[in-house]
Amino acid sequence: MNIQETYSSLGLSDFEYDRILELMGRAPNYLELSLFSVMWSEHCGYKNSRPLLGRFPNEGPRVLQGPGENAGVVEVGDGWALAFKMESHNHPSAVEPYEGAATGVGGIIRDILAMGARPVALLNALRFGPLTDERNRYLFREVVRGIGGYGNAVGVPTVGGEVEFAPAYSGNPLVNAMCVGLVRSGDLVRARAVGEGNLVILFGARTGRDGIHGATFASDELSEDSEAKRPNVQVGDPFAEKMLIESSLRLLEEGLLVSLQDLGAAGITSSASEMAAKGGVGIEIDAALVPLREEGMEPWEIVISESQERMLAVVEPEKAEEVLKVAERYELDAAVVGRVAGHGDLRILNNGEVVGTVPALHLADAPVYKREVIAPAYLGEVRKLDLEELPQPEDCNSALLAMLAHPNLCSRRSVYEQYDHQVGTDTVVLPGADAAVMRIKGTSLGFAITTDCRGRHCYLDPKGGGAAAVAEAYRNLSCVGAEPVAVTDCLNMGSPEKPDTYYQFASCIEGMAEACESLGTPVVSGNVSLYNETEYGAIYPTPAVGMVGVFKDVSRRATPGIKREGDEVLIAGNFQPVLGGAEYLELIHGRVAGAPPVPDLAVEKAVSDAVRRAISAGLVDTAHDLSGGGLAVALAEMAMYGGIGAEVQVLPGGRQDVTLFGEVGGCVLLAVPGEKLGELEEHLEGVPYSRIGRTGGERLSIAGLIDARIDELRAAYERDLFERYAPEGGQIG
Amino acid sequence: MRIGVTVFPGSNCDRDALHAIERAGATPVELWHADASLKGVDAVVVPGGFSYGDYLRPGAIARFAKVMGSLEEFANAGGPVLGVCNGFQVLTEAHLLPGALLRNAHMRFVCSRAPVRFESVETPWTSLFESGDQLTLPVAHNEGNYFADEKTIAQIEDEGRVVLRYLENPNGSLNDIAGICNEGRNVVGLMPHPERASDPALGSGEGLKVFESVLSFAGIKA
Amino acid sequence: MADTLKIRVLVRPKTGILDPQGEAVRRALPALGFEGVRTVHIGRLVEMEVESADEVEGMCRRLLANPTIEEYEWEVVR
Amino acid sequence: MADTLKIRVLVRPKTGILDPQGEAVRRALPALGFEGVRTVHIGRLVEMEVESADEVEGMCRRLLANPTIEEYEWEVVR
Ligand SMILES: Nc1ncnc2c1ncn2[C@@H]1O[C@H](COP(=O)(O)OP(=O)(O)O)[C@@H](O)[C@H]1O
Ligand SMILES: [Mg+2]
Repeated sequence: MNIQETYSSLGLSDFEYDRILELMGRAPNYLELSLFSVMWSEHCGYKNSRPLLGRFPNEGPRVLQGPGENAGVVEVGDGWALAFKMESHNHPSAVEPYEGAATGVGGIIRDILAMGARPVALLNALRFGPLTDERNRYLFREVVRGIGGYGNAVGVPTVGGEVEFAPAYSGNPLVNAMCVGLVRSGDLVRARAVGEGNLVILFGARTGRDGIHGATFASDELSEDSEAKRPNVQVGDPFAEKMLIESSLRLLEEGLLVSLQDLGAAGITSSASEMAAKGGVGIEIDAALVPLREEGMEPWEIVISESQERMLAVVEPEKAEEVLKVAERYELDAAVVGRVAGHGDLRILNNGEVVGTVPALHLADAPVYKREVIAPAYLGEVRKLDLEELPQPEDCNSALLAMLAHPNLCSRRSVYEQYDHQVGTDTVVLPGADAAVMRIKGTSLGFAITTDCRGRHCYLDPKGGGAAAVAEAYRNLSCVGAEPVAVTDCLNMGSPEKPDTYYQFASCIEGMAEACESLGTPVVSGNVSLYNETEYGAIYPTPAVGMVGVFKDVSRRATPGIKREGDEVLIAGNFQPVLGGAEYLELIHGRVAGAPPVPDLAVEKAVSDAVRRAISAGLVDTAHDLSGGGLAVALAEMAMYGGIGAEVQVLPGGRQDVTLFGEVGGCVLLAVPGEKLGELEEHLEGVPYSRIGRTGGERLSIAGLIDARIDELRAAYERDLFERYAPEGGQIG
Repeated sequence: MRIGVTVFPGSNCDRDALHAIERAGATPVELWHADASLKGVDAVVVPGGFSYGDYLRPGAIARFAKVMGSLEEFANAGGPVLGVCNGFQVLTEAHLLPGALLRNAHMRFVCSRAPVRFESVETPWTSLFESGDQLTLPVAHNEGNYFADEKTIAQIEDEGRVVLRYLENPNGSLNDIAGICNEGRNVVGLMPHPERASDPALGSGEGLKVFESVLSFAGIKA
Repeated sequence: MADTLKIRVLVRPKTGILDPQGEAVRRALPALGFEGVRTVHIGRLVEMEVESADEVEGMCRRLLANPTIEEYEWEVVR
Repeated sequence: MADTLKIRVLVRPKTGILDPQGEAVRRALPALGFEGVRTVHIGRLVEMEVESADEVEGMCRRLLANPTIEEYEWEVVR
């Protein structure tokens, strides 16, 4: 191979190679080139996204740590803080769904751990192609099994998430995992190497050839020969991860570490060079000291291996012995593999002999590509929707039942029952509500977490969809009674080198950023996953939003289920539903078209805040936001969850299907006992609302259009997303 | 009263059990697997989780841990021992309880709330319940499908050693068995998690009575 | 590696014991177009390199198989 | 059962692919009192009775093993 073939095979462009030559002032050797290749991959270097991400607001009164560390951190109160982040594992999951999803969970847990926090909750945002296809069913089943297999074993409850199905994700599933950790704000750790002469200790699993060049792989489109180019698939070991959690927390508790960093993409290279760059120091790693799982590994393989379940720590020399002992207590391998140096280089040695030297700052300084943002032609076409062409359903009841039974709207029970969502005994609101609610033991404090995004909406209106995802998360947290605080995100997009996708990417970010500003929820961490494309095209732009909110008093909260007979039912918000981009339009009419509602952020905020205050005041314990499927689906869910029906009469004019199934942002349904109605109405002053009915009985009836028994609704809704199709194909587990 | 909780590598309900014991009014004591000493505790809980990753078979490796030798002596001397979920699996692997827990019949991990009925309550861990009491307890397991050969099943049924029975079987367990005890009745294994239902703040506090039972059994008022 | 023996242990569910995994596979086969499979049983394969075979029987009995539900056989393969 | 073949399939983690189970068992063995075990690998044993061996290869590839991370071998044992 000539040099050009070599660097191209490592995923570096001519331009990038020239830049390396310029930075180094000499030709790099293969090991050095490998370091650049992994650190300058899209996955590690954010080449295409850095300028765009700068658009997000990052600051707020509760923010203790914004982007730039392993996770963002916000303050809850009483000295407690939450660290959280979301990350994708799309490419590995497309190739090997069980292990891809499992290692995704493992990776995000370690990011939280690296902040010094105990991981206390997991969520996941998933997208698959339709379940009518065998490969999609296999991916779905194995991804869910993988998430459970890992999360259940490490003992971190999986408390929420979302699943959607659309043809755009066929062959390119999205697997985004989010983790939240709890930490005393005084005990936060940062990944900054300091102290010349301090030792670098690697602990956890042994290093093998796993995922060599995985970061480069994740930064490429999936194609026929992905199979062949595929790095060794990484297999997760939740048992080792559990030991890693306990040992890391123990090491920090005993004050044995100067700093801590997880090993993710690009392994030792990325961790060590990031720690060095942040601390303004150098790090020397002797590859020969790394405990290995396989024989005959070359130094370059050792330093870029992505073996899972490992952490890197900087330790004062006199404490090294004690650190190794703690690791041993938890059945982990550990070794001193290097030291902090005065020079600013990442220097790789092999048995004491230098085999590569690159200034850490250069590795951290991937080139940045700014591209022109050009509105795509497709948008004009797909946004056209002529309601005249759509027949109204003859029977709204059957339309509702059909929608409730559709994989996009039916119960997620068959998914979340495979996840241990109660381990840790802090889960106050179990999966199925608008957001998961957790308590903080020994206090009255709590927090709520949600993940949201509608790919279809972002496809039809990237900017509006981005804003709507943030607004929906804000609304979901408010509906359980939590004060929304901050956002993490995972921006899943196609190839940024294609103008249409780049436009979607930039516009989603613009919409999200505007919403975050208006709603006062800064972005404190996140992740970008590009090149989500197959030969059939790109996925829907899918910027998954993870939002965290806090409670002063977690016992003041609400859930969607109707609690009592005879409650007044109200709808708060500007109820002006439309069919553009609605579930109904796709599920019943097979169309993905129209202009979805554009969020009115001021009204969104006013409605959500009023609802939250009413819940905090103890007036309301039943709230649910209007989302996919519109009013009829939201009311059906409230009736099914609570086991109590409702009769709703008041409806604005217009098409029946638009009213029942149309979608609109910023609307919340509330049920409240008659005697509290007056006080609630005072809380709702200044926001639009109306009384639309009353709870009770065993039926849901809506204005003579819908009339169904709760058990009929349940029969449609409570379907097993796996039973009908599984088991077949692939691993037998 | 001091109640110990064993901690194996991979246990993950140990902290939850310690917390429930404290709520019940006893002193929780952590018992590290590599340490043979039971630290003078009056009762022991073997908690849920995935000891040694559940590798090989759930409980297969944990049962060789140092602490298990002392635990066996303690149990054989009549000391109260409760195994929950993975703890139940460990106790069967250690032959302190008969039978085995197989893979759930539907082949899926199941985390839900299972309605159960107390059958035999003459054990230190159930003395505050009445036979026939029904409640809903959290379950979360992959291998909760209780199995023993016909003779053993007949024997534990005849001797009234079925402690807890599912009203809706979540895993294929023989005779809907959710919990059993040994001949001496001091060793109990439960697949459901009472420690997860030990705090009204989480929706149910009834499981706490399991831990209060052992206090009351020892003559200490809960 | 000098002087090690390679041991292969096969552990299978005892006859008559419910084998949910085997059952699931047997049920799945027709849907994949595989006919004519009468029974499927799934067990465990353990392969070890040991210095001596003396302890293998003990390991099988005490650790690798659970006699309540499983039976085993082992052999030296090299 | 007349004219059925008994098939034995051995499925194991591919070399180079992490085998967390085998690794955990190997680590635990000395503490359990079993010395002298150098490596442990844990895989799956599948035993089937089939009417013909024609489709066994396909079954291994599509269902019994996960070719991304596992390798398999099979034989007719009767
Ligand atoms: N979409 C995004 N929004 C906000 N912050 C982001 C986003 N993508 C990445 N970041 C931040 O950039 C930093 C690097 O991200 P990443 O490489 O995923 O971290 P790690 O290597 O710790 O997994 C992190 O601080 C992360 O929070
Ligand atoms: Mg990190």
